Amino acid sequence: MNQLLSLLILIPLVGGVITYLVGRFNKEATKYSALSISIITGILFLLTLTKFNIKIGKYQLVEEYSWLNSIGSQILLGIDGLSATLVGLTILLTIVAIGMSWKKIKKKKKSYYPLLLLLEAGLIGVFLSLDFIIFFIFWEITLIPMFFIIAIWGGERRLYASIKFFIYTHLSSLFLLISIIAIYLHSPIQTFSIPVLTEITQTFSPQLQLMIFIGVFIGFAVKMPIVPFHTWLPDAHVEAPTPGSVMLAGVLLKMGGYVLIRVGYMMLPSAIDLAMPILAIISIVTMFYAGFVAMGQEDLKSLIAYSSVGHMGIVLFGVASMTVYGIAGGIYQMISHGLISALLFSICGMIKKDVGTRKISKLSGLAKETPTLTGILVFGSFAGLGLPSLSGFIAELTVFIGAFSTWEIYTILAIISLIVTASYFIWMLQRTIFGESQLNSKEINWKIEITSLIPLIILIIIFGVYPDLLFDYINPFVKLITSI
Amino acid sequence: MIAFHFLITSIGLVLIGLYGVITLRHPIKILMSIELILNAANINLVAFSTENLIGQGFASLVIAISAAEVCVGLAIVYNLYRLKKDIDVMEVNALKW
Amino acid sequence: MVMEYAWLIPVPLFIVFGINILLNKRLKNRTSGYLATGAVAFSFILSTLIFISSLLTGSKFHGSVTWFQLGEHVIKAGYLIDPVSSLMLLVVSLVSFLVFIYSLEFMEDDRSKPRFFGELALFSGSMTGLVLADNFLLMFIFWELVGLCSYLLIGFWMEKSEAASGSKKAFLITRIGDILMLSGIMLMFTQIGSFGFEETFNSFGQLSGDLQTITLLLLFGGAVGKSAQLPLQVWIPDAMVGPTPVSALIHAATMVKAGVYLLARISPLLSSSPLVTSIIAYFGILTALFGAYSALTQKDIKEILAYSTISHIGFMVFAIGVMGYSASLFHLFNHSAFKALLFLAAGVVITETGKHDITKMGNFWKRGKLVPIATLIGCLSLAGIPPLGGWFSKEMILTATMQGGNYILVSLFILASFLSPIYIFRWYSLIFSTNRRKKVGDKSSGYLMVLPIVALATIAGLAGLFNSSFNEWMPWSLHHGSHAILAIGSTLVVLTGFTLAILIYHLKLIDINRIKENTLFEILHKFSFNALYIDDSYTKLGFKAFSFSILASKFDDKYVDGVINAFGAFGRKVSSKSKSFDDIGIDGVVNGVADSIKFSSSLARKIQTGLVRDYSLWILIGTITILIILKISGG
Amino acid sequence: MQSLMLIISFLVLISALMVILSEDMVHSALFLIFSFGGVGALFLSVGAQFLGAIQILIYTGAVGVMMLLMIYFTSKEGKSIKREGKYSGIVLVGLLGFLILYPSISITREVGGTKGLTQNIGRLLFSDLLIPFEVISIVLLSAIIGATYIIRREDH
Repeated sequence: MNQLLSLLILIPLVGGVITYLVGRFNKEATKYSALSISIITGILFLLTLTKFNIKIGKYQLVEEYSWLNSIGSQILLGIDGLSATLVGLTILLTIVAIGMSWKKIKKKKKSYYPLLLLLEAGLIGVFLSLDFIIFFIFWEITLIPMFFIIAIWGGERRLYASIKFFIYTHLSSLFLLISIIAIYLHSPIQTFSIPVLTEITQTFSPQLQLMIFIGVFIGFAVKMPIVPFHTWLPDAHVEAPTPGSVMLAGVLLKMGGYVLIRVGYMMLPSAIDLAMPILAIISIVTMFYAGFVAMGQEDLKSLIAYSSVGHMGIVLFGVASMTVYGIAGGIYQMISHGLISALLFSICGMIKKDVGTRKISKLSGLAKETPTLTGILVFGSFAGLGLPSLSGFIAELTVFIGAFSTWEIYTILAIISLIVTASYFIWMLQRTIFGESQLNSKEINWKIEITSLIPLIILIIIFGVYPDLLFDYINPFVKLITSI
Repeated sequence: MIAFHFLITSIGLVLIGLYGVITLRHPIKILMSIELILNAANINLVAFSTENLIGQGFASLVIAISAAEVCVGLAIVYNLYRLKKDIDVMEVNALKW
Repeated sequence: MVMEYAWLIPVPLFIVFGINILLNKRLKNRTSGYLATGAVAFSFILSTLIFISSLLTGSKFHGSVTWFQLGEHVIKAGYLIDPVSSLMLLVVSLVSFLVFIYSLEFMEDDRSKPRFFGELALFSGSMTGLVLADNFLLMFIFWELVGLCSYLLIGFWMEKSEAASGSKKAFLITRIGDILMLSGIMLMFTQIGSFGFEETFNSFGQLSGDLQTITLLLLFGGAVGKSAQLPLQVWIPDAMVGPTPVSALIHAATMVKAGVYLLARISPLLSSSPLVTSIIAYFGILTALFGAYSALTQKDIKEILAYSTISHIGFMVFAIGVMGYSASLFHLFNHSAFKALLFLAAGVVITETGKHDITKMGNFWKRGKLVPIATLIGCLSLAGIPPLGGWFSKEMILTATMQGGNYILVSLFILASFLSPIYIFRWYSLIFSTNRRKKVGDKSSGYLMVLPIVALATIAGLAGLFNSSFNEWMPWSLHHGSHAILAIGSTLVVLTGFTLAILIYHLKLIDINRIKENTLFEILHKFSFNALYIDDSYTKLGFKAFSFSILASKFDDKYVDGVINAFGAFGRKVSSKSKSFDDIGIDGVVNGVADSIKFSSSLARKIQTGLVRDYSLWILIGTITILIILKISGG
Repeated sequence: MQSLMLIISFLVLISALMVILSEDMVHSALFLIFSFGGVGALFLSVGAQFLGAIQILIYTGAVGVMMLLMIYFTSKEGKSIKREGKYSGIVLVGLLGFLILYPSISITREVGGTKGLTQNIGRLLFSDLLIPFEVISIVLLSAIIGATYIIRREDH
């Protein structure tokens, strides 16, 4: 049983094909097929975790198959603390996304669910591959299903948004590719293996590392996204269907963070060392800017989208501090933000279906109309603004503690941005849930959707109260990479 | 005996046969033209088999072949007639791209 | 030992919160209330036992478990029982218990009763958790949860727009303080490597002086936010839109005390930094003056009490600042009793009259004597009239101030305590005194609402008896100095204020309207009524922030996105130019090849007639061609 | 003999031309038979007795009769359809004729010589040409079966 990792990628991939074939016979059956496949993947992931030794920070369960030997590339899969948490997040959010699509996605089901599974396979592939070539292939694969999900099942301006999303992220990944090639060309050994190259790039001169890092930076800055590369995100989110937003905010943004750590931090430490103050300033600007822009939003969904931008700024801030705490907190923040933004986007989609609008100014009196959804919205908002006892707080706390030992003034500025975060969430709540209602909501039965959100809520609370559950995976990894 | 008139005859038959094949539209007539061409070949085979009898033997085989060909060809023509009630080869262009 | 089970105190409350929120609609309205009251009764009994055992034995207890691991550091979570926390536990659970009983009747007709009691239970649980916590991080978590409950409960009546803005204001303003406090905690952690109180106290001295000052000021910032000190006091008056039991419990008796509790907790650190303590003292006394001054002219029955709360917490903070920790805590205890009492009484008045404006009230004395007499005890205690609890705690604070020897502070303190009786007896007289022109409401409140008031009045009345034993029990000793003259003087000042208030508002011997005609008094009145315009300027600032955010979002739309779109447009233009080049040039070549093939193939296609006859024709032509070529090349 | 053969050749060519040109199908079939007969005479003139015999037997007898039979089956009026591209055909064929005739006009070889008796040809067919002979027999067999298959009626 040492093919667990490749199975993790293959099951959704093959499952997508099976789902498509099932869809040719019975359209209704696709969602059951997709759900069962994603759950099987989840079970397999749990099995993988039992084999995973949390005390070791290194890659484990490594699989190696020969592939493009002529250029030194091979299929190399491995899992460590960082990828384990992100793969877990991917699998969970895929199940949630399927739950959120259960009733809402009505057209072209037989191609929708396979795309979702393809997305899952691509994302798992990105997080598990240890070879730059297959990493990059998976990286690009994820764009395709997302593009179609936005372009076919999206809102009114879906074409504009999907093309913007595609061009933006694709262009940025080209910069990443350039950097990868640069690393490859400068390495004395002809290989694309990430673990091998990680050791080689350490020896590069700081100038060279910085040059390479610029490409990597553009790659992850667009993906995460960092101001001023963020403008694709609100458009994509506003136009994407709810499950699309869940996957986009929940996992796709994490690819940026993943590259930041895996390539940026682990491979090019001297470059980050040089760029540290700039990165800190950029991330603080991101936090403040996203906060203020979010405050001015009229659309509930784009407000949440901007909050994502702000939250990912914290990840950059943490990693740029180059401390154990900062990086651990950054990873924690990625997971936490994945859960929270998925929750918020789901709720937002349900509210839109229920009352027919997402305009904040028209939503007043929501509490009277849909008490349950309002409850979850309030919960999500407080989780988003970093209420202690919820997961976001632990992440922010850890990041800021890490950053404090690197910079003091910057950190205090960053902490002040939490007030901005709090104010736009609270002000949004003031305008939505309070007041007399002028809405007429439809009676929609949300049982399945709310059931699929329950794991998110429980995890947000558990990760907020008992952080060791995640830190057990993150800590050894972070200790290993910071000790280099 | 000088070969001249054999040559003239065979060439003449080939040309006439070819002319028939490319201009006529009646399948039976085309078959007739083909028979003329085959005959022209036979004339040459027979006339020039001076050293041994191989040429003549070959010509006898050609005759057998042409008999078979006519047999099948006429069957096709008859079938064509039965299907289309019209035996213009211009109409039988199922081979067209 | 009962102290080991202290961690059980918040547990039933959290469970009740979970039940009430999850089973919201399936739960009967009454059941939810009884459940919550039962849970809080349990916490009350347990807290009382702990308090008694702490009072008798004076022992401490500290229990902890490993919580999580952060890098090198293991973070522990635990609970700490000492005199300070056991006193706070008692205060919190006692007031909670009484307020819960009161709410059973007060909220009887409300449809969202399960939500109300659930949130109230969460509040009590978090507050006890805050008190129990043995480290800064755990304390901060509960600290924020308390803020969340405050937010939810102020906004309980969701359809009111004031509720929305009031709750927002409360959360955001306290959030500012919380952020400061969080910064302080993190700063401390990065230096010391632990969140625990004991570890921090042990190694705090190793930090540099500046760092100590900054950390302590940041922590004090948290207290300023939560305890509504200047300049973050603006949220309390607005918080009064919440249901009255909430005001009594959260915004008078417990939550706002969290800041004082925090300061008392970090008192070992404070005593090493005279700069910080003097800053705290000035903040406290200025807040006390501000609150008392603003309370003088308000009209809303609850807002007067709100400003009074600000003022009295100012006293407590001031007491911390002059190192009178036990004085501060004793005042905290007294204030919890009488302020909860006054709020509950205000609740009775509001339910019975349906009004909030005290200038339109009166004649309340006539409706049964129990509530007015209990309220009178509360007012006397608040005013600092001997021999009630308020007088004792005030005297203790004064003693501590005198030990500091700063006479500016002393005179400010006396001035503030002069104002207390005036505003509170204005309040009392306007509501309760006989006045023929004014009507009394026709509703009457039941025993569930009256009983807690009487109980609180008893406590407020008897609290003074324990002042010396309290002083001994507390970890900090406060010597009663030889300031008897000053004590008598300050009491006289208070009594003067009391007499003045009686003369003006009750006996109406001095006409207040004539005083108002004086320009100076008019200006003073205006400033007092508008609370020095601090709130208004904040609102303006808030609007500025908002308009800035609108600007920012427009900027984002127009410029950031615009730059990208401009790039896009540029790209489109270039591409359209290059497209024409492409069409004619590069594509032209490709298309030319393709077209020529297409053309020739369209010619060739014509050959493919499907007629064998035609094919033979082509064979013929081909043969001819080959022969011609052979002819030519062969010569 | 030589001049007789020339005349026969001439008649063969004329009748072959008439096969192509005559409007009536029956006429052209008859001209075809005549042309076959002429070719048979040419065979005999070079001593190919066996071939001359089977030329007359198979072509004029079997093939010619079959053609006539088929003409009666198929065309009710017995008229052939018009030709196409008369003149361009003539040009092309004339070109080819010129190209072939031009080099072969100078050939002055003797023809004939060996006697094509039946027994000689038979011996040849069963020795040197045995395999082609057997293949031809199979081809004939399959042609017969094929032809029968092609013209069978579907409804039977």
